[in-house]
Amino acid sequence: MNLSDFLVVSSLLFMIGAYGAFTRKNAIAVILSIELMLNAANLNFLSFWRFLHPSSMEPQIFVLVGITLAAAEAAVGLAVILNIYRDFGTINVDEISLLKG
Amino acid sequence: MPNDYSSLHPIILLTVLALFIIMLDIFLPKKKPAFLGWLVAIGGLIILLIDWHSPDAKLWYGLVNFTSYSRAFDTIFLLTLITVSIASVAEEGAMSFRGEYYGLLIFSTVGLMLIASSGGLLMLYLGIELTSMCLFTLVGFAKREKRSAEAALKMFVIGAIASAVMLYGISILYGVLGSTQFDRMSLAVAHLDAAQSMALWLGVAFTLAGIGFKITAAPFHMWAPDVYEGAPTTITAYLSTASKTGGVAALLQFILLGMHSALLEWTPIIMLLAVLSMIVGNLVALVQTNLKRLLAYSGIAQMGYIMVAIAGMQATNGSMSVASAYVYLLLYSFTNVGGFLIAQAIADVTGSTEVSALKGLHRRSAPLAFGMLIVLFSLGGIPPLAGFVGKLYLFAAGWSGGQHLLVLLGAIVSVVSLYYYLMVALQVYIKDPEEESRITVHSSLSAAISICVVATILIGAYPRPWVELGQYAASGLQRDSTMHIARLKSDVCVRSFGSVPIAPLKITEK
Amino acid sequence: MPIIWLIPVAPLIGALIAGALALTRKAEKIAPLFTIATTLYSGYIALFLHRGYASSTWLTIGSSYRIALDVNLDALTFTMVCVVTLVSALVQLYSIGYMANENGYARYFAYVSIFTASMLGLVSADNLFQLYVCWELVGICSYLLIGFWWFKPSAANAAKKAFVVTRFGDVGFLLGVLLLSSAAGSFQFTAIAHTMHAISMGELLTPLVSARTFLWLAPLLLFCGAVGKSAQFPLHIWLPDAMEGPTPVSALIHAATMVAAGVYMVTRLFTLFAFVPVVTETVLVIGMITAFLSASIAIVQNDIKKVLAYSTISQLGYMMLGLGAMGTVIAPSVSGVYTTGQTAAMFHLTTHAMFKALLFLTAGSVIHALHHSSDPNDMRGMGGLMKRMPITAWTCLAGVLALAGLFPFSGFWSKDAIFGALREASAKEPVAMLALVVAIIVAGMTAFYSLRLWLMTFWGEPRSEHAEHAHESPWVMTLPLVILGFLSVFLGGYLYFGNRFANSLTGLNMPTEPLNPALAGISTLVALFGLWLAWKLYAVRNLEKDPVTNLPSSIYAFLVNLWYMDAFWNRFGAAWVVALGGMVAWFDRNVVDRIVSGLPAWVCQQGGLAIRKTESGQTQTYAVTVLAAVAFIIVTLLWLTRYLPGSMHITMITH
Amino acid sequence: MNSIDSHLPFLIMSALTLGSALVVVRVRNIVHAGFWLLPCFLGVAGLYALLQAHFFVVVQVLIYVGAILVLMLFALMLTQDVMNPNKPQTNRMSLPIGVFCIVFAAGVAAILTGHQWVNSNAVILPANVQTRQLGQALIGEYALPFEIASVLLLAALVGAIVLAKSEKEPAPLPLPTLAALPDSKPE
Repeated sequence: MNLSDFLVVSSLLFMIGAYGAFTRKNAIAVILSIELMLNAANLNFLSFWRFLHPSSMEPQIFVLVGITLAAAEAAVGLAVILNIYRDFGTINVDEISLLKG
Repeated sequence: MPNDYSSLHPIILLTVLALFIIMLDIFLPKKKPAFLGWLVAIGGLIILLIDWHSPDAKLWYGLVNFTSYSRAFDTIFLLTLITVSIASVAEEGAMSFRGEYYGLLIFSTVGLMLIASSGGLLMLYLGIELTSMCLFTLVGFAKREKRSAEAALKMFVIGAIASAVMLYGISILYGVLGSTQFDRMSLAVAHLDAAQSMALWLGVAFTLAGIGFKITAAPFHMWAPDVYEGAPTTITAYLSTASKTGGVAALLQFILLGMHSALLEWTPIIMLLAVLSMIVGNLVALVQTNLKRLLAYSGIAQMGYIMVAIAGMQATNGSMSVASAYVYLLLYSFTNVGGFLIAQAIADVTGSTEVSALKGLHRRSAPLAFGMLIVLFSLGGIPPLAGFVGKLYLFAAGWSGGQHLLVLLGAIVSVVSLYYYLMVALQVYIKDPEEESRITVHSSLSAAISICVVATILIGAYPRPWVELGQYAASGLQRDSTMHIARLKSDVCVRSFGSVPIAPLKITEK
Repeated sequence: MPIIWLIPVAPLIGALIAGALALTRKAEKIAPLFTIATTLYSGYIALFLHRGYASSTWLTIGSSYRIALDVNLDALTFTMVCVVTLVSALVQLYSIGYMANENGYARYFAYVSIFTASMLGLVSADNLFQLYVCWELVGICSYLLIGFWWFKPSAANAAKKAFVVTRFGDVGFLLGVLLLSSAAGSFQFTAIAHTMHAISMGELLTPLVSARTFLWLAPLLLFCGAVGKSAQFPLHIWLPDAMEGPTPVSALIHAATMVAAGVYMVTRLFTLFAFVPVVTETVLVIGMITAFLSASIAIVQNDIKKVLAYSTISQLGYMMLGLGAMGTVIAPSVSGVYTTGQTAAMFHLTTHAMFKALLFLTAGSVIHALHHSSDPNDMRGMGGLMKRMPITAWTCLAGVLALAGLFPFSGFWSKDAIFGALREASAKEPVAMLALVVAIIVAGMTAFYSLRLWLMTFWGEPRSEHAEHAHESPWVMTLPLVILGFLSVFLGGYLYFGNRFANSLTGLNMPTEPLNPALAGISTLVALFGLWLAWKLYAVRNLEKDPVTNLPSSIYAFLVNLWYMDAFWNRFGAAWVVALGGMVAWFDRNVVDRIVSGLPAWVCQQGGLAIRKTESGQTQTYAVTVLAAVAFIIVTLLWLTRYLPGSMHITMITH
Repeated sequence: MNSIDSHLPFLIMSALTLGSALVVVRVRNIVHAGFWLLPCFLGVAGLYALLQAHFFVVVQVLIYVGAILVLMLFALMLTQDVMNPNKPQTNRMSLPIGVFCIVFAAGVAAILTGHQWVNSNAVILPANVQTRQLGQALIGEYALPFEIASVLLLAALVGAIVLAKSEKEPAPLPLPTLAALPDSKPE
């Protein structure tokens, strides 16, 4: 198993996540899908680290940043959705479109 | 450059200011005007002065670089923070989390300052995310308003996806180039057949999504009009100026520092953004009836004009593009913040941000009407206002960069844009008001509007110092890239970390 | 720095004072004192102080583009400064009376004074940049002043129309400015003239287009600006609508000064136009079409200001004819050469400024007297004002005869100069011969409609109650009329004899060119014929209402015969003229108007609506766009690198 | 390029990751989707283990599985009755977007596998050294990103509290801005 295989897995994971983020109606499911995308990026970083530059610090720091970001986004995202729920009575992203044009 | 950590002081002090404001608010009586915004403004001003007195520095092997470039951009961020904070004082009474409001606003400014001083994609990404994270909340700050909540959701979803896409792109760039530090990236790109390396451009395109989200250049612009309309107007003002400026700062650094040796291949990408932004922004603004949406689309178009200048970077080696983009962003910050704040002042009384709410404004408040006129004329690029100087400089940079057709297109769509700016001016001066009652503006809000309008006139009337500031900003970026490449080429980048030796980056020619 | 830099700055100071007075809404009445004084001061500097050059750098772009505020007071600028300050001061004096009871009194004077400052900045520019900025500024002032009575929808629309239509020309102008300055690497006139010369010699590469294209494209782009600003076919449509503004404004901006800016600009940059014959021929043809078309429309108008507006367009067409006529080169100038045609055009510009400002001000005086009427501009509701407003009537007659080009009024000398230039040019340009014939026909039409205007307004019996109770205007309004009337009668002859105008412009000392007897004779005859026809048709027709039996029978019979002629003209001639005029007007309104301002607007509107649909409000659609954009960029780059390997350097950068 | 010889664990882990990810984005019941995230994250952790990034295996399990996922599940359970599970859980565009994502993924994978990656030829360090290095980096060379990440978290938490906190006092009279907005109800 070499780098390419891991990259293929990560690109598939990324696109699965993107697919979910683009199509799921439930706002929380959208956040779940975005987490998948972030995981794909992290997987990329660690694959490059392992196969290309195992002595480099940067990808590891990036993975930490990515995980931090995932946590922060989950927190803010859920709060945003809670707020939406209070105002709209739904968390269906499709139905939340007062603003357009 | 000296390894002087005192250059970090502005960022540290700003963070401390945010924490201080949040804590101070706990002890202040609620539902009474607290003038926290003025405190932020004073703090921001002091930090701006400190920033201008801190030395150039390159810290942690270039993780962050404090140069004339970062200093110049910090100036825009802090000035916007100051004007927006002053204007927000008017809304303090209606806010339930005013300490947090200012705290998040300041945190987002910290993020922007990090972008401008980043020496690599790591800090750039962190800066972008910090800014976005604060703005998600700020956009949804009017919690009981459906539109605000919706705007927050939209910005959050698009922003989170854009940030994930960008992180993925950075990971590919890291794989291809072996580093995310701009100087080493540039070196690696120079040793790559840049045009033929699709993986590199895959990474670039993904990374661009995150930056494109920030600068709201078409086709990454879709979220902006909705979010601008729904967000509290002071936040819209901030979002449309400082946040965008941060995006452009990031883009310029990414291109000119990180991929300096592949400027040519960048040109078609930037041209695409320029053409789409100018056309989409101007045409859709033509059919808008909401002032905030209109300004949002107009802002997309303005980003297109900036892209025209950036597209000419290959020929001018970036300096003129950076200088003109900087000047434009500076004046655009004042003009656009002014525009949104006037919309805010009107909405405070009429409860509407529709263009029709401006009917007969000059009879209800002559100063507001005059300010609106200045803002509109400046955005329309009518001499001798700031917008004219800026647009001229941008197009001059694009022209000398060989982008004649883009400049042509820019000139044509500028004519189109005049139509909708004048349409608004028509409402202000020609139409009869629906109500005759006079509009009174909160003193803080009117102070902020005055700052913006006076600055718009001043920059237009006497542009030389501001243009020089732009050249100063450009010099920071320029010197950095050339010097680092030269240095890195001479002694291969061996650096030691702690006791563990790190192998030198090996560059293999293909 | 020489004091001449105050020429454009002094009225600006006046405008600021008036603006401050307008904002305070106190002591509004003293605003004109400042604006008139500063305007006169500018004129005083130009007249009595040294000619010279003053410059201050405002901004430097890149390494070579210097944007400067220059005041270059040479002979051409001097002429224009005199015209602008004189007309502006008189118009402002007149406005004291005309605008006395209007809201926004001080604001009005502030606008007029800004206009004066911008116009002076325009004519004293020594670089394209300043020219362009002031060009736009006068446009804005025009916009503000046309829409001065903003509460009238027609005024608001006219202001917008004027602004947008002239912008169409200005786009071309801006492109021309950019093209020329990027070739020259400078905005200075002299540098650009040298560059143009070098390009024609093949010594210099041009940006964007080939040298051959450049030589005709760049001047024609500049000419686009002149077409817009000077209301030439097909962009003339804004000027008649611009009459919605206060009448003194029409006199100052839309008759005497701003609309002449296009003519001035072409004169100033004439060197650039002289390289390729097709350029001057274009100018000639445009001028010819404009002159004829608008004169024919003027014949059928009933609105007194509309007649004058079409007349102005027609006279501007005359000036373009002069510019297009590549006559004899009589003297080298700072930025090139002066030809007889150019001198004639500038001469006509000067005399026209006087008599057309006069005509507008007299029209304003009449309108002022009738301002309680429902439509004070309609000549059908006038008549018989001669006795009630004698000063206005007599000065108007002076203006009418000057416009008609009757010997020895001002218009005669300058019109004859243009005819002379056209005749000279016909040796080199065949189209000039045609232009000469058309110009002579137009002269007849001009005489006809100008006298018709006067007769309908002042002659005969009042045709409405308001006309019956009209009174002469106060002295602040009649004094400018008398001054301008005096100039309309004598200025042309004064400048002609001793070759004063040409010598002053070229700095030479040449004897007076004798009149060409045939040409002068023909033009006088044609003008007389026009006047005679107008007299017969209008003065007599009014009498027809009264019984004319007390006339001697022989004259009566003669009149009957003429009536027969009149009926003939009415049935066949006039009907044709009216139908033709109507058709031209219809074509103008429905075709030219639509194509110029309608189609692009429609396209933009529909495009905007279509793109707007993509903004569906669906968050996830937006999100998909982000990734789709990324995919699109990748595919584009893939395509560029796959199919254009190694050639990106050539294809992407177009120098 | 030093390859990893263990084929089977890689196949299992990637199948686990991708398979459960697909379930997450397609399954109707939203709570099930949340639970299916668990094997997905664990699969990623397994891949990290194969990459010898031991520290990140732990981090992945602790933070993703232990914190983020639990947060999500709470939210899902609180709001599960909001969405009717009998209605389609994906929007109208799911088919074209699916095709787009497959094509795009194939393109990205093709470009990435086709690239000639440049190897720095360094050796991978044992786990304890790795972790020590990372720790030192976080207080040394990368102290700033570390601090900024904490500011980011702080800002996120402040923001989350601001947005999520329900306002205790009864709603005051609507602001003029509120009153002016059309109060349209979601269909």
